[in-house]
Amino acid sequence: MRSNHCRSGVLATLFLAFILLSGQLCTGAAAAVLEAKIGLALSMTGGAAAYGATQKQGAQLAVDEINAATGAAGIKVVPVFEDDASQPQQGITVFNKFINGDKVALIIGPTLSNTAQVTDRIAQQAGMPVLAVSNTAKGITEIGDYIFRDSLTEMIVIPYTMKIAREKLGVHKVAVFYGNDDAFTKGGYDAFKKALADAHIEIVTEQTFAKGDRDFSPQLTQIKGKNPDAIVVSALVEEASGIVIQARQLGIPASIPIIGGNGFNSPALLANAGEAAEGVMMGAAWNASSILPLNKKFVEAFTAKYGHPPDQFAAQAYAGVYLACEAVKRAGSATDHKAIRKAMSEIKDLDTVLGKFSFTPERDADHTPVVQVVKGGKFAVFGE
Amino acid sequence: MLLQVRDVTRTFGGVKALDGVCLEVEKGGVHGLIGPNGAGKTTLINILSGITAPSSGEVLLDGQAVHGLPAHRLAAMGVARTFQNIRIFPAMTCLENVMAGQHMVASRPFFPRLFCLPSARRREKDQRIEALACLRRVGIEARADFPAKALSYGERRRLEIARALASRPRLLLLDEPVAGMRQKGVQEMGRLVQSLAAEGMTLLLIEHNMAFVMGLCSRITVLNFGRTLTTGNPEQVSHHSEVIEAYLGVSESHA
Amino acid sequence: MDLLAQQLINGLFIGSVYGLFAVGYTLVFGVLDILNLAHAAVFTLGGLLALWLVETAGLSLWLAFPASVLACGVLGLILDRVAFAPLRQRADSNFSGLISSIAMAIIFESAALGLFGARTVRFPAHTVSVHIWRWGGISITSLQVEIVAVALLLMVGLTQFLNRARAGKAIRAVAENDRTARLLGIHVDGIIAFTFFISSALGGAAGILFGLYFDSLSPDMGRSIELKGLAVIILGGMGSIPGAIIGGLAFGLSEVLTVAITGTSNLRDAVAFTVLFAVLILRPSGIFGRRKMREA
Amino acid sequence: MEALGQFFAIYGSLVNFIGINALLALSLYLTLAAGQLSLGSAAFAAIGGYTAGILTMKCGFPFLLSVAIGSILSGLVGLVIGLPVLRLRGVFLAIATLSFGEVVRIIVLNLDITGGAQGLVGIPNLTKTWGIYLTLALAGYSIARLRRSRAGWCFESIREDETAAAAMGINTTYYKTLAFTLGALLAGLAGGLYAHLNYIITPREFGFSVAVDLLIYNIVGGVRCWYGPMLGAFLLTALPEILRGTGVAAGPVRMAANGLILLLVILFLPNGLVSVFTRPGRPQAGLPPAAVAEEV
Repeated sequence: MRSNHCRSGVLATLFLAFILLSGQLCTGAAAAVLEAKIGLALSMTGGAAAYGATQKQGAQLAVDEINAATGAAGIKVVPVFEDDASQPQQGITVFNKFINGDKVALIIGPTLSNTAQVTDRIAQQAGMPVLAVSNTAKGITEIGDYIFRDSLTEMIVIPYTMKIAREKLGVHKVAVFYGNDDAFTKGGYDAFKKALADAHIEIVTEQTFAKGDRDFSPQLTQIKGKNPDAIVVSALVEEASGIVIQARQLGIPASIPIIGGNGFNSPALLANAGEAAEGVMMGAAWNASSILPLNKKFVEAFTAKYGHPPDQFAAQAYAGVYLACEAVKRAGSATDHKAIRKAMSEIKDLDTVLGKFSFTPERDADHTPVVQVVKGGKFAVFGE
Repeated sequence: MLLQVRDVTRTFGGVKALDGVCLEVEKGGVHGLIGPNGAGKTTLINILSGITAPSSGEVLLDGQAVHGLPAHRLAAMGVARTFQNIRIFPAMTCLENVMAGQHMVASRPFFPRLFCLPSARRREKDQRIEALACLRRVGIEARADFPAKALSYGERRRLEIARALASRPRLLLLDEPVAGMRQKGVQEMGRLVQSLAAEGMTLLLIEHNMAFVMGLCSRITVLNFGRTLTTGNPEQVSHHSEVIEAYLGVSESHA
Repeated sequence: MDLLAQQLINGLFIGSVYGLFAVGYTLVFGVLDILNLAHAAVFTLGGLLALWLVETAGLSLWLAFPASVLACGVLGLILDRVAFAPLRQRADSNFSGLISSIAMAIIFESAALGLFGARTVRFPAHTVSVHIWRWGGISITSLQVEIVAVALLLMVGLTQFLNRARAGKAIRAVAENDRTARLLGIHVDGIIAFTFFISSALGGAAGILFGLYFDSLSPDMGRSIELKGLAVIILGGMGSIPGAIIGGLAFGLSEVLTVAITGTSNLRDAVAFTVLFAVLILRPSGIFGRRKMREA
Repeated sequence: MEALGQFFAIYGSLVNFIGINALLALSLYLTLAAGQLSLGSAAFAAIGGYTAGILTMKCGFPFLLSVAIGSILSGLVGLVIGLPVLRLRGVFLAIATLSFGEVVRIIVLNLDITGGAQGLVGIPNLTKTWGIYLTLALAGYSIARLRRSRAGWCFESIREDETAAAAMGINTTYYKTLAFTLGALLAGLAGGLYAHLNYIITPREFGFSVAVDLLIYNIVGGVRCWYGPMLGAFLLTALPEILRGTGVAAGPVRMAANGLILLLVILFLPNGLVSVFTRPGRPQAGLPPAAVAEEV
């Protein structure tokens, strides 16, 4: 029995070695094409499944485009999609699999900041570059020098938005409404609070909701009673649509604008809130209505492929794959993580759907945010 | 006098289940408690075993007031019981049922078990032997390792008595021990009750089977509509006019 | 004053929504003493299916609504057959039924996710016409009125059905004691299946109304209401239909009043669950529950 | 050896989670062993986890001391909550403990010291795999030896029939509270270890769904035997990875497979997975003819 076990163990090891070796040989044979295995840890199930789904679509589109453009030489992307189930526990296993099993060039994801707080430390310890494409909580890139993100945080987007709100709309006192059980919306609230203080805008009332809530009328009724100049909302689009609709239903007039952040920047807001969304203002990282050719092409290709327009999550994931590709290309290797990290940090003024993109020295996204407003059922740049 | 029940009343949502019941049970012997359905017999047993508290009145055990004490306190004072609807532990084996019943008398400290001390093993072995004796006492020793739920109806009744015996009670309350049994089972149960009484145990017996009660009990108390109708020896009770009326009335309404 | 009136209306409305969800929930609970944790998943599927019928199959809502409700009833039958009936004879059917209903909830939710996608969607605008009435600072929409009315109608109708109709009486008999019901010649398994059918159909209807009012449907929409529904049926008393609606209203009002009185909403859910906790400790049978005498 | 190293590199964290989940499942098992259905274990883990995490992070307490304090505090809360709550039975107890859990979660969400929704970040990474498994081994062994001790007999009797147990002389309130408190103590301990595993804990990791998961581990593994919960925790924690390994596509399909497996276990293994390992040697499988009630 015992020797049998040993033998099968040896066989299995040999077999594994053979597979690994043949894999190496294959890549060796097609030396002209650099094959970059990219691990994508996205939430395909669980609370963040809606974002994971659109991120996957955006990323897949980018992968297809890149691979279609690969000629005899160039770069070929091999995506490995894994589901982190919106849970840190599963995220960790996925990261360990990417790092030690798939041995990917770099990792894109995970979808949620809470998960990233845990998983990115593992990547940092292992010296594996990570590009966050949707995390906006603070403290993500601070985890270490291998952690990058292309998602502009509320800390950048919101002060800019509040400045414009004060200057152009004459907003002096606001009500704040935010989700207090979610890292993203709570982070957004912190950003709002700071930005409002900096812009000397008074907060007349603060109300909260919980993820999954559908009824916001009690809080909105309180807000209405305080007569604010504007309602500042930190929410993801599911809740944002409901808040916007119910605010208008309760008779909060359109002259009191609703101002949101990155979470609002989704076609779902237009689809779900309909007419009520008119005049909603949001600071965001991605300008959906941008007529830059790169962006126009992306929106068209995405809509053609999936039958619905992209949202900011898709755009950031799409841009993320391009950024990752660029880094691998510049590093000239899909296995040298140090080189990839270095190449990534040196990306400057790269044309992406997010605009001219660079990384700050702190490895955060650096591009101009945009303040959008819903006009005629479409996103438009505020003031244009 | 082992047990004295004085003027016990119990109401459930305005309905008087017991209304000033008095009862005295002497040490040793079998005392019967009879009465038509709804007379309050089970309520009385529940009060005596501490499962329900009386609304008013007092219960004395060996002269000590025990009414309103929780069930486990009464058990500690030597009151054990069986239930009309048999409440054995179905998923345990028969032996385990009885060993569980040893709770009041067995010493089973945790730490000697944790460290696997020989004393723990010795104690368990002794308790096992004692439990087997209880099973033998009621005549189902052969079933010791059967799960209790696999027993026949009569055997379950016996098992429940064996479990009650395991706590070495002074007073054993039996709630309809032969309900639904055939003649043979009734006779066997009668012999068991007799032998327990012969050993000096005091038994209080609720039963509908008149022949069974008359044959076993030295004294009988009759309840009707929550009140004590009469107490006496079988002869007196069976000729008591109100008793006859109470039973006839019931059988008429049932017909 | 307007503020408080509006808040009371809000509470009344959201309470009716909770009540609608809880009615079907409590029906099964009352009959089987089992929590059907898949109820929220049926609720979700009902809403999403109706949306699919309207949007993709092009049916009018007046056809899609009954079709989807019927389909949910069938889901209820499946639920009973697969998850509950095989466990009925087990001693621990409360425990194991709970788990198998969770398993079914996972399967249903994954079906919703696979069939309809993870995105939050809504019924096309103007599927139903909505009026908004305003008096001073108070506003009410016609949909709100309709939902409150449906909840009250259901409460009265179902109660009447259980008290008067043959099948309703049979359900009550089974709820009281299934063994006795069997002796009385009632086809107990059929009645239980029927109960599941009604319960799930009601769940589906609640899901559609929920989706219509809040303009928002997603595979996880049942999750947030699940716990509250649980709270409501406990508050109302297990198995009590009026209790479910009134418990729903009480729960809705307690939420809204917490916000109105404290002026903040951080404590809203904490207060609601603390109230539930207190009710359980002080009056376990709920506000409207029959006190089930558990014999000694 | 290298294969083993590779395995641990990929699945090391999974191995840790299995250990933690097994500990949490055992903590619930203690309560279930006394027949009490609690959904509060996740909340006790939260109390233990947050207390321990805050103590090491902000007060600089040594790891073991923090974990011990967290565990004891959790046990104390268990004692205080247990006394009133344990008068309830079955589903009512489950819902009371559930609402307690929700209140704890909302409090954690609203406190500053716990970091709110973003979680308690930066807890030193001090829990080691061997530590988890040593704790698990000790806890498992103690619980195994609890059987046939005084408390063990009491728990088992109460689970079988609380009224009969009381009539036998068991102080049911005392022993139920003991089981509940011990469970809270162990859950707090597991929470403390968990807090020091990943630098961060968030309120979401201690929510309703986690409480339900723990119950599922117990039922799937089997609650008739002390190693059942561990087995359940092992299998179900590893299941997503097993499915991943067998190439079941991520997303809804994997989720459905998860639900299906749960359903199959509950339907076909009434006593959980444990029954696969226990030999049918005892006369349990083939009931003697006497099993049929001859009279009545």
